[in-house]
Amino acid sequence: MSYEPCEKYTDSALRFGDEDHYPERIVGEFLGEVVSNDWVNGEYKHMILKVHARALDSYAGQFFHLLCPSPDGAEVYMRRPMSIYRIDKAASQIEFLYKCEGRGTRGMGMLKEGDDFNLAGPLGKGFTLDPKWKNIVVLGRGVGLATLAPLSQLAAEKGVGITAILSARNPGVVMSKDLFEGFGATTIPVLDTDGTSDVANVEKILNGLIDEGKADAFFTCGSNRLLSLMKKVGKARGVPGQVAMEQIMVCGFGACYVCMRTFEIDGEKTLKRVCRDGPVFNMQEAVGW
Amino acid sequence: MSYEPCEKYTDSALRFGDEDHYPERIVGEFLGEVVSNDWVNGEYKHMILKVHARALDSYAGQFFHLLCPSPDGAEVYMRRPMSIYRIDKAASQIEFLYKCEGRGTRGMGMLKEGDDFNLAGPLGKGFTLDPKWKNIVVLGRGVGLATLAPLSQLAAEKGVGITAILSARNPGVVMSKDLFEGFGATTIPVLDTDGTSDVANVEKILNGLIDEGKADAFFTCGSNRLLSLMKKVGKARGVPGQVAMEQIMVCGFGACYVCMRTFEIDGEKTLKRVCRDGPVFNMQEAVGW
Amino acid sequence: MVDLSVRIGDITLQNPITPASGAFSWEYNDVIDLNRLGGLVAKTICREPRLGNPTPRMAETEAGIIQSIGLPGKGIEYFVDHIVPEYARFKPPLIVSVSSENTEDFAALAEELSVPDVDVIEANISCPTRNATGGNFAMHEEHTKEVIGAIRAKTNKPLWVKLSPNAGDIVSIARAAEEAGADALCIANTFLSLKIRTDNFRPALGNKFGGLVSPALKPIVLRMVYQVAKVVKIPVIGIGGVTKAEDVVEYMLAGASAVGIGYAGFRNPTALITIIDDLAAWCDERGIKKVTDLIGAVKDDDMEMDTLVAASAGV
Amino acid sequence: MVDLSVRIGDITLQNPITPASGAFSWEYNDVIDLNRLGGLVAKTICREPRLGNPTPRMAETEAGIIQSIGLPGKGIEYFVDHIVPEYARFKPPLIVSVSSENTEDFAALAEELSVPDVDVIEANISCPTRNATGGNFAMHEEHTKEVIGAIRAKTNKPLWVKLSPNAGDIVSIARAAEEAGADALCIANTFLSLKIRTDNFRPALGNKFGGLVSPALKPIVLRMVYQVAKVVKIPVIGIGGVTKAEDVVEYMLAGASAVGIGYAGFRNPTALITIIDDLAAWCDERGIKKVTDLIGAVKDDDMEMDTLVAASAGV
Ligand SMILES: Cc1cc2nc3c(=O)[nH]c(=O)nc-3n(C[C@H](O)[C@H](O)[C@H](O)COP(=O)(O)OP(=O)(O)OC[C@H]3O[C@@H](n4cnc5c(N)ncnc54)[C@H](O)[C@@H]3O)c2cc1C
Ligand SMILES: Cc1cc2nc3c(=O)[nH]c(=O)nc-3n(C[C@H](O)[C@H](O)[C@H](O)COP(=O)(O)OP(=O)(O)OC[C@H]3O[C@@H](n4cnc5c(N)ncnc54)[C@H](O)[C@@H]3O)c2cc1C
Ligand SMILES: Cc1cc2nc3c(=O)[nH]c(=O)nc-3n(C[C@H](O)[C@H](O)[C@H](O)COP(=O)(O)O)c2cc1C
Ligand SMILES: Cc1cc2nc3c(=O)[nH]c(=O)nc-3n(C[C@H](O)[C@H](O)[C@H](O)COP(=O)(O)O)c2cc1C
Ligand code: FES
Ligand code: FES
Repeated sequence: MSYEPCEKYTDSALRFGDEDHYPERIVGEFLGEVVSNDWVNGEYKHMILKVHARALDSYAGQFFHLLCPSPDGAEVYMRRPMSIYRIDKAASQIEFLYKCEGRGTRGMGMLKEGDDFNLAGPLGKGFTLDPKWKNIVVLGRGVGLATLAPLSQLAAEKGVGITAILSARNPGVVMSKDLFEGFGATTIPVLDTDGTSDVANVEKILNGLIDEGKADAFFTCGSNRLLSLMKKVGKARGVPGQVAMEQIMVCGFGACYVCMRTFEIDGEKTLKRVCRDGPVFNMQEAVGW
Repeated sequence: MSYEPCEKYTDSALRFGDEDHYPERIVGEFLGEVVSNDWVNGEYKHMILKVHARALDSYAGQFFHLLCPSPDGAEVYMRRPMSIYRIDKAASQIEFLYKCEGRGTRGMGMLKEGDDFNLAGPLGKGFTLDPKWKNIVVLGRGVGLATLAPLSQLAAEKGVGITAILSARNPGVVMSKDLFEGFGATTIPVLDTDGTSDVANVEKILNGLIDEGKADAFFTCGSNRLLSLMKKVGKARGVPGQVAMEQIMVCGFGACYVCMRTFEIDGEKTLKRVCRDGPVFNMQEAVGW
Repeated sequence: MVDLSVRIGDITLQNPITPASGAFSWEYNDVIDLNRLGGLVAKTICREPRLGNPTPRMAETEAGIIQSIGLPGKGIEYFVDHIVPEYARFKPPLIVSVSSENTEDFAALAEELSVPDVDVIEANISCPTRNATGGNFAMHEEHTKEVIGAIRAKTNKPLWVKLSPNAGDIVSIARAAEEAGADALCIANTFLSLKIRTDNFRPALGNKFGGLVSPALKPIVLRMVYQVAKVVKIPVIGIGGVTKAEDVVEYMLAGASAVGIGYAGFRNPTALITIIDDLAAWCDERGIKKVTDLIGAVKDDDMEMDTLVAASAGV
Repeated sequence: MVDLSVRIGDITLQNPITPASGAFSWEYNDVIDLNRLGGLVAKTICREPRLGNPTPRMAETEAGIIQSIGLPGKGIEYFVDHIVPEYARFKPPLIVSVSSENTEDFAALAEELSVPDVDVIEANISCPTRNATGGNFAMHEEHTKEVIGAIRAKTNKPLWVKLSPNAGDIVSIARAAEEAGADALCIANTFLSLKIRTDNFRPALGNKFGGLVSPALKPIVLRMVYQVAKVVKIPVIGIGGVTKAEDVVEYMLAGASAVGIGYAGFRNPTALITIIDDLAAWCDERGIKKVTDLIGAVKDDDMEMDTLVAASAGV
């Protein structure tokens, strides 16, 4: 009685080592092989994937769109956007740091070494570093740090000094401290538990860094509260800034207009696509969410 | 942004050892634990499940309705009916022999030791053994043998002699020979490769068994051709018979009227539900498919 | 403990969970305690004995099934004499679904079914797989009004009407049924569909067309329930893709007073009981004292009522 | 090698695979070679610049998504000056989807879009998420006839018309579009739907209602394509739930001359190219020399034409 091909979807994604018939395309659909997928703490996991060479051609602030397996037997229909956490060209590896919470990320969390994982990308416009900038400040919270990590890698490669203010609920979840320090960053953990993550305290730190000449540019991701703060300080003190935004996505290519956020440019409000016009935007134009 | 419980379906199936809040129900929904799931040959697999005590209360010819996992990431929506191949009450185990072909059975084939597998049952009316019968003949082909195996177990327990004619394409796929012989059955393999599975030859064998007094009743499953033959011989020689039928199912409980087959009773054609009026039927009434 | 009972007109259901017609029979008592259900819903019955459609009657699709059963049954006499008593052994009210090809017969059937053990008549005017001489009243306002009016004239039993999702303007048809005397509306039946096999180029079902059943369809039916509940005064029963307690909540928020469940019971034969238990737990966790508080409780006051409703009705 | 080319009126597509409007843009050239597609279909354009609907514009459902974008865009002038040239760099014909709230403006827009680089005008008369002052022509025969007639009078470009699956009687609406001068019919747009969040009792989309997109819906749309293709003479383009080459075959067997693909391209950005390759391989394996041999090749002659078609149209 069996009479039909059972594959519900077509899939011709590229694996590590596959011949690339469309090398001129800047975005690809890839089958990464899971190298490891471990818990970083009770909420976050860290995935390392071995990928096709074309997928390595990506940079800080860009993202991949991930086709997550099902955590419960029923299909997960939409891809999930995820920032590049680290690129290791020598090992042909790409890494993600993610919070395991909804259906997609929980399905992702179930992947084991050797499993395939379909990812599309790299997508979007990432961070840009003005050659004039000698020292930058990154301020992140939660998974926002995942997005800022490769920026630090980039800055480090270009010899730019980094101060990373890492905000978290408690010391147990201060992630990426080692990673940031590995890039030569000075890290300043601020915590909810001891009140150091308060807006007032972080504002003081930011102003202090500007005073010390350590803040040629601001970068943030992951918290609306921190965005507002950095925007305010940046505006007051004339420090340019960039912010990585998030929004629910469908296509990831700029076609569907699902991933809109509001921006204010020269006093006029407008909508931009997070997936293509961003996800990294001029901090002073971002209205937040 | 995660805001909803993610479980798409409710599930309160009973595991081995679970307390049973509805012990008076004759059918249950169970979570069996896969003990093993191995290839028998290139096409068939044999699954052993550890199940809740209530699931063991089943007999030859009945079936379970299996909720197969996905072989390809997309959900398998309908359950698959599968005959009980063997019941091992001492070990709390139930076994299936199945052909791995479509989406459901391929998904089932991917299950590994320790995995959960949801099964509903036991369902349907199985084989009946008239206390007058001293010797029976079972004739099966392919997975039909899976359905006949527990009948032989039952017959053996009641001291009824069994001759099992096992039809197959080639010697490599003569399955269950050991199992049938383990129940004390005399087995007669008939093959396509050497022509012994021809209708003419099988007819000769059947008539011979009747002549020898070894055929108080006929049982068959798995081949329309063999059903017609046994029906003809049974009718001519006055041997009663039972046949286990198959049909696409939805509910398995007799409610939906999806699983109909045609029967001819006293010259009148009618439809019966394979899941509830069968799957085992009076051979002389079955019209085949 | 939350009070799960709901009222559908003069009938009280101990909870809002009922099986859907055609996806249930008393034989499910083998696996669940039928006395726990909100109601018992029998398979649609017709006057004459019918064999139903040619097999195969079901085919799997991308995300669900299409089915075309063809309303088989042993006819009304057998039904009243033998099947009604099977259900009468259980406590929940018995809802009897009935169908016919013409108005007079439909009304006469409803009258004949108005026996003491039957609590509700459900007029299935929407079955998308009626036979070669049949029609589908629920596609048209006037036909709906006519047939429901005729039935209403012949029975004093509570009269529920099962509508079709294939209708373009479900709101007008719901209004027509209400005006003609319906006591409640069941929304909805299955979606008329087709599958063609690519191996032999033939339709996959013996009857060619079939009704699509899939959890995927819930958002469409929910929209219909929402639109209808906003304009009618009689209770609405949401039917389509309920697979968990949250789906019941969602239907009730949209305005439904109860739900009907088919597919979920095929997938998990114990599902209806689990959903009842989960619904009670869901309410208890949130301090909801009466499940009826959920009915129509969607928070949409601050959303402009754009013209989509109108648009779907044809503006 | 099979000949995959199909003709839609005067236009030849090198293969029957086109993207669906709103699910595609020239920006997909980043990931696939647009020159391999059967056609290029631009997102529906309106006269004035529009921001579109409030976010969130998409929510996941049981088996798919609902979306309500609201036809954002920079208006017709920007479109003709800046977006048409983006598409003109590629070889396949450019199909431009257009929408308006009133007949005169719709016709005027079609005229303004009739520039050399535009090959086909696709009249989107069915978008279920039009704004507060908008309507939905495709729910009604007369509205369809009127608007398509008006557009036809203003342009000589091939005119495709996108119908709505929310209409109850798609066959009559298809006939109306054909009579009014449509050169092809695109069946269908998305299904009007609703999702309510059970945590905060609010609709999940900023615009409340949205269009359901899901592979699960293919059997419904396929049924519509089959019904329409049996009665119209102009080509039909099947849109809904195509995710693999066999789905293209199924739509063609039902009578479609080509397909439009949205969802599958979201899931697998390379899907359209894979489907083209798989379709060619599928035909080659079976010795099918021309893909057009599949159009309407369903084997249903021996099946009684029961009244389901009539039933769905309301008998
Ligand atoms: C450019 C970009 C980069 C991101 N990088 C990271 C990262 O490095 N690490 C990380 O943990 N998370 C990151 N996120 C957020 C991540 O996409 C969401 O956590 C994830 O989609 C949630 O999926 P879920 O199935 O677990 O949750 P669910 O709540 O089940 O998802 C339901 C729907 O909402 C969407 N959604 C939910 N939360 C978000 C969100 N914050 N942003 C966008 N869509 C969302 C999902 O994609 C899905 O469509 C990023 C988001 C964007 C837009
Ligand atoms: C009472 C009964 C007992 C059975 N016992 C066994 C057994 O012990 N071992 C075994 O290998 N097979 C048995 N079968 C057949 C088994 O149910 C099918 O092989 C199985 O459903 C095929 O599913 P699939 O997903 O692999 O195939 P697919 O072709 O993908 O299935 C598509 C649909 O067709 C149905 N279907 C396909 N073949 C059959 C069939 N032969 N009978 C009923 N429905 C079918 C499926 O259930 C499904 O709904 C039995 C069938 C019945 C009715
Ligand atoms: C196999 C089957 C048979 C059905 N028979 C009937 C019927 O006889 N009368 C009726 O009104 N609806 C019938 N239906 C429709 C269901 O009552 C219900 O409306 C539909 O399945 C949607 O609910 P669900 O998504 O919970 O399954 C049938 C559905 C199925 C799957
Ligand atoms: C995000 C999104 C935006 C859409 N926008 C439009 C549009 O602007 N115009 C239109 O005619 N259809 C639009 N559609 C509908 C699609 O063109 C198509 O009809 C629908 O998605 C069904 O096809 P699919 O199942 O292949 O996705 C849109 C669909 C989606 C998912
Ligand atoms: S996700 Fe489609 S435009 Fe951004
Ligand atoms: S499968 Fe439902 S009646 Fe047999």
